[in-house]
Amino acid sequence: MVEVLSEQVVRLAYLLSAVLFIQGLRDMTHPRTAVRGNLVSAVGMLIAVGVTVLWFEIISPVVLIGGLIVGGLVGAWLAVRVEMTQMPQLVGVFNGFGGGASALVAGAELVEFQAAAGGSFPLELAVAAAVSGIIGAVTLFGSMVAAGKLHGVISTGAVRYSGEHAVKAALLLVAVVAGIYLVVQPDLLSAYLHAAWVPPYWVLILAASVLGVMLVIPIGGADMPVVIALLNSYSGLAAAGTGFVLNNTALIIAGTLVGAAGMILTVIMCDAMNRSLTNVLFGGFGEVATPEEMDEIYEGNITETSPEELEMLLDTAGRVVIVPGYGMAVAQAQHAVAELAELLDADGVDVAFGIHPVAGRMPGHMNVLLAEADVPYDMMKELTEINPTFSQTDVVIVIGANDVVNPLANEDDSSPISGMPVLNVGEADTVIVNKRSLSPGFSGIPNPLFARANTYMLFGDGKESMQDVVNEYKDSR
Amino acid sequence: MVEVLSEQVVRLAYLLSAVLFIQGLRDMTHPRTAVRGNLVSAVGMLIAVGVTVLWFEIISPVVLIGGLIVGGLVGAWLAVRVEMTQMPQLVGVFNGFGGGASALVAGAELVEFQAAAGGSFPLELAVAAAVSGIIGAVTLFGSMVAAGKLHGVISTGAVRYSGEHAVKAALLLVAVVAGIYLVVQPDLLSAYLHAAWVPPYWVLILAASVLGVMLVIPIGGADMPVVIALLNSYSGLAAAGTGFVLNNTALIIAGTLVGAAGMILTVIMCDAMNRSLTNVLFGGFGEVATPEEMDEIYEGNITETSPEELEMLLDTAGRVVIVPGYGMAVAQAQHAVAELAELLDADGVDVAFGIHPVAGRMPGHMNVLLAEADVPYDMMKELTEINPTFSQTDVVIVIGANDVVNPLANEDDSSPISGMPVLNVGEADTVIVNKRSLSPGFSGIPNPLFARANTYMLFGDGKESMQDVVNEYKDSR
Amino acid sequence: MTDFITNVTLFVLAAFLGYSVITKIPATLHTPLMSGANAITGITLVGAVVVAGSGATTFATVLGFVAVVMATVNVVGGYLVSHFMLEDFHGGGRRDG
Amino acid sequence: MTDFITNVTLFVLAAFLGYSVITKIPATLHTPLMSGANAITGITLVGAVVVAGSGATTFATVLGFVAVVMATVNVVGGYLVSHFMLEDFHGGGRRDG
Ligand SMILES: NC(=O)c1ccc[n+]([C@@H]2O[C@H](COP(=O)([O-])OP(=O)(O)OC[C@H]3O[C@@H](n4cnc5c(N)ncnc54)[C@H](OP(=O)(O)O)[C@@H]3O)[C@@H](O)[C@H]2O)c1
Ligand SMILES: NC(=O)c1ccc[n+]([C@@H]2O[C@H](COP(=O)([O-])OP(=O)(O)OC[C@H]3O[C@@H](n4cnc5c(N)ncnc54)[C@H](OP(=O)(O)O)[C@@H]3O)[C@@H](O)[C@H]2O)c1
Repeated sequence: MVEVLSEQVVRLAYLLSAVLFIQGLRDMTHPRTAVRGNLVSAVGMLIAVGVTVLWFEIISPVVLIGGLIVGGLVGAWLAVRVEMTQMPQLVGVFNGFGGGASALVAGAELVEFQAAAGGSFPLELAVAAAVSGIIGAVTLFGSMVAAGKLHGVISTGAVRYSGEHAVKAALLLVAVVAGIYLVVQPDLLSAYLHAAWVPPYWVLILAASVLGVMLVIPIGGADMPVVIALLNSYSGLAAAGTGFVLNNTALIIAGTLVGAAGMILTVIMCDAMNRSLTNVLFGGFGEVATPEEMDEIYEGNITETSPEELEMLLDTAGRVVIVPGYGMAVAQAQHAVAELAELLDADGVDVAFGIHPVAGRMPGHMNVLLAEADVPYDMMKELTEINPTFSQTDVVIVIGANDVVNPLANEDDSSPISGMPVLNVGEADTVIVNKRSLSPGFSGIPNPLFARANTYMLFGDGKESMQDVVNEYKDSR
Repeated sequence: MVEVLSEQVVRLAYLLSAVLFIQGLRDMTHPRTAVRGNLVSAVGMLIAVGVTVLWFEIISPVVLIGGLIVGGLVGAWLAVRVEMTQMPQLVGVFNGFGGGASALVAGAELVEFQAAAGGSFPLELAVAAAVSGIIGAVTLFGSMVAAGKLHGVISTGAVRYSGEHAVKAALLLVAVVAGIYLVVQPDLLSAYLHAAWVPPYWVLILAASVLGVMLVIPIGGADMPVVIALLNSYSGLAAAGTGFVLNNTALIIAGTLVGAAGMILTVIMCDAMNRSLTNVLFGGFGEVATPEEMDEIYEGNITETSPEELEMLLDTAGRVVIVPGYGMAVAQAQHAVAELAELLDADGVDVAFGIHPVAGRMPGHMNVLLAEADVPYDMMKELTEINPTFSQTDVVIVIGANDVVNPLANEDDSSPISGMPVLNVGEADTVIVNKRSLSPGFSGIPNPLFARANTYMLFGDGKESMQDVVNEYKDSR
Repeated sequence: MTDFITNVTLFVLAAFLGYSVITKIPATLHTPLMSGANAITGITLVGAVVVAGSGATTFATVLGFVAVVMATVNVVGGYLVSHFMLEDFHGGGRRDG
Repeated sequence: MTDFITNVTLFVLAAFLGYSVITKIPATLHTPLMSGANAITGITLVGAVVVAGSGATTFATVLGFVAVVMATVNVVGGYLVSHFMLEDFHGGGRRDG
């Protein structure tokens, strides 16, 4: 009776934590409630873990508590130390750990099952463990490679080689065959192989781990955010799979929620870049424009400007739009930009930020950075909102953005970004573009915007340039 | 093994049908996919019922098939015969049947349990049956009264009497006590009362049935749509409760989905009327304005017009907005109105329909009627979309609408519709109001719009008046 | 087939899901939604079928029969009415043709 | 505790629910959403706790220990990172104060 009661309590607690996860995600629909949502979700996690620790028969508490402490310290240390610009890779690392843990738990459950019950695995257990193992291992190693690329410790280029797809297919085949072996448990060998039921699982894990590396290595560094979102989805699915292994509803519900979330983010990112997921994962993207092409467009058409001139323009401007891009993140220029916006706003200038959905390297990347620099939420305008206003804008300051303001997207059908909606900054009276050189952005193509008559280039590092402008502006007041 | 397999198949089929219900509801988000959504949902139902008939041990097939045929014929006959304007009451009747069926099934399950197993009911079975019985019976009788009021066979007034709330509370108490008796099954009497376990259930049903009548009788006829939406939610909950009784996931999921849907519709309707649900269910609404009040506002300020004059106005108009209301439904004037709009549109006039969320007597009532008359979907504009355009509109034709164009909602804090967003038709150059008299609408208050200088009254039945205008318009071409 | 807590879990998930899905449906479609949702309530027919068909006692069979009739009216009528209404909406686009 | 088909049912409902809820989240919040969702994946910690604590075999215990460490890093790190990011968003409104 006590036994049953305790199981009921645990399951109700799991239900409660599932509700808190759902509510937490629902609260993420608005910045005002998002902090609370994250806390709600964390409370859900605390309840699920706490109840598990309290109710299950814990034979080796030292191991458990040790693991929790070590993991908690490492996690907290990483979270506290990381810089905003390194966020993508950190999320990648965490995510990989989650996936890896799922694969290990599924494996440990197989080991335990064998030790306790012996005999062959029930069908559902074996299938779930195989699925969870493959997905989890791919997630762990794929995420590590992705994080390495984002952090610059692994070649960020698209590493392509002939026979690449054959290698990946072969690895997947090995993993799947090992999985089938685990599931089918060929009867003819059963007497001899019972003791060996587990090894197929580790063969599967090994193959899937190498597969994870091989899948991500060939993808260009700039596509890593998509890969990380996808792997996020995978780690959710791995957790759900482990939930099937353990018959645990909390894992199934929470894992599936995340699986769906990651999948949707992936699709949104691909859509915003106007590319298919297949193209991101397996396609060859990232050929660099030839210098001749660039010369042809830029030669003799580039007008340079200086912080002083920009400051003078701003003095008379009524409406200014700032368009940030990946370069702002690289230069860590968000504070200088925010200060400039605040100064202009204080002087009664109508200032807004025009934020493209895939500016930067993660969805919402620019918003996070600008929010960090205390830019008010309602100053950040989305593409559809800001685009109609460019024709009434005096000055547009493009800082470290390139592809997201490239008119070729609308004009040239053969360009790799063709069809991607872009910010039509060229419609403003004057466009100032701040970047370090004329080198292309992520997509590797030239940008005719730079050569337009009403565009002025402000060459230099984003942070320094913006700081110069701010100083000029302050001096002249 | 066969037994288990069949149960697995049934449960997978139930899952499939739950998915189809969900997908069906999701398809309802757009008129283009809504027809398909309804079919998808119907297929889900077919699968759930079909699989149940095929797999469960059917001892009395004649009873079953007879019931299906009788029910199917009656349902189809009612659906085919009903007029669009009688839709609200028909939905009410259907809904009541669903709730009643749930209550009966729960009762029958108790009877069966007793016949098969004897002894006392498991806790969950008894609780679920009690909940399902109370809600189901309230739904059945409440819906019948609501449908009767809408159809005019039961007094549509708000029938109030002293001690009304006490009567309702007493009935609820009886039902709940019977339910508790069913659940607790007092041990001291158990030997004697075992044979009598079922009677408490029927006491409960009886009390809840009378409660259903008593709850709805006092509510004014015009509030019936809210009542029906709420009862729709109840019948979903009753089905979910029966699902708990039978341990049937299809019933639980589908019933809960509908429970949520009905609840949301109820809240949306109340919000659009700016009233609380409590006020609708228990409050006194519907006092009619005194003739003196009306006289004061209308006396000497009413200008009449004729179909000929309206036609002349339309001849020179560049933009015309038609605002339909409950009177259009009563007069069945939608076809004439649609024809007028089509004629105007063909002559290059910019025509739109301004549709208030609670115009008519059901949410989306006007849209259904106009769609029936082939008005294109994109001509129907919602309140927030149409309101800013009235100032650029030459002629507004208000047909059978009253409360939804009453400026008192914005001006008079003490009015019963105060705070309800209304269509600001008065901003147009000329407003033509077509209704039969100066009598008030649903809320019973006078409408100062009628007395404004730019408002002209076109008295008469909606259908006839619109037909006259159409004829005039055709003649003059 | 399933136990109480599982049932509660399904109930909770379905409630959240119903809320998310329904709030996306535009006001225009609320009347057909109401009758469509109403048809879904007829799912109780599944329970009625089991009760009517198994015929453990005459009383239960009678109850089952009545329940089957009522639920079938709800299902068949509900879906047909929604279909007619929605067809009209569909027709609303006829004019372009 | 629950059986396979129940698990599949929960999976399906959660997938629909995840889809409905996530599509309502604005692009602005996608980065914190990603790290928040990522933290939720750490739910596998629940499984890791059971495995590590029950210590049926030394091998399983070792696996469990590693799994607990990894999952805890994911949970603690994930929630903290999301919190820091979202606090900034919150701070985005500071200016009015
Ligand atoms: N957001 C996402 O989720 C996501 C995901 C995957 C891919 N992407 C892709 O990423 C691209 C984003 O476009 P974007 O316009 O933001 O960036 P971008 O096209 O990659 O261009 C960034 C520009 O910033 C400049 N830059 C770099 N460091 C700088 C510094 N320190 N100071 C000033 N400028 C600096 C670079 O030019 P210099 O070297 O000359 O300075 C470069 O042209 C799109 O093509 C998108 O498809 C986005
Ligand atoms: N839509 C919903 O879901 C819902 C639900 C519950 C309550 N309500 C309430 O219902 C009201 C709806 O407002 P409404 O403006 O549509 O209607 P209304 O305020 O009820 O007014 C309808 C008008 O139509 C006129 N009328 C009746 N029969 C007519 C005919 N044959 N020809 C021409 N005119 C005729 C009536 O005036 P004469 O008698 O002078 O002709 C009456 O003033 C709101 O108060 C709302 O709160 C709506």
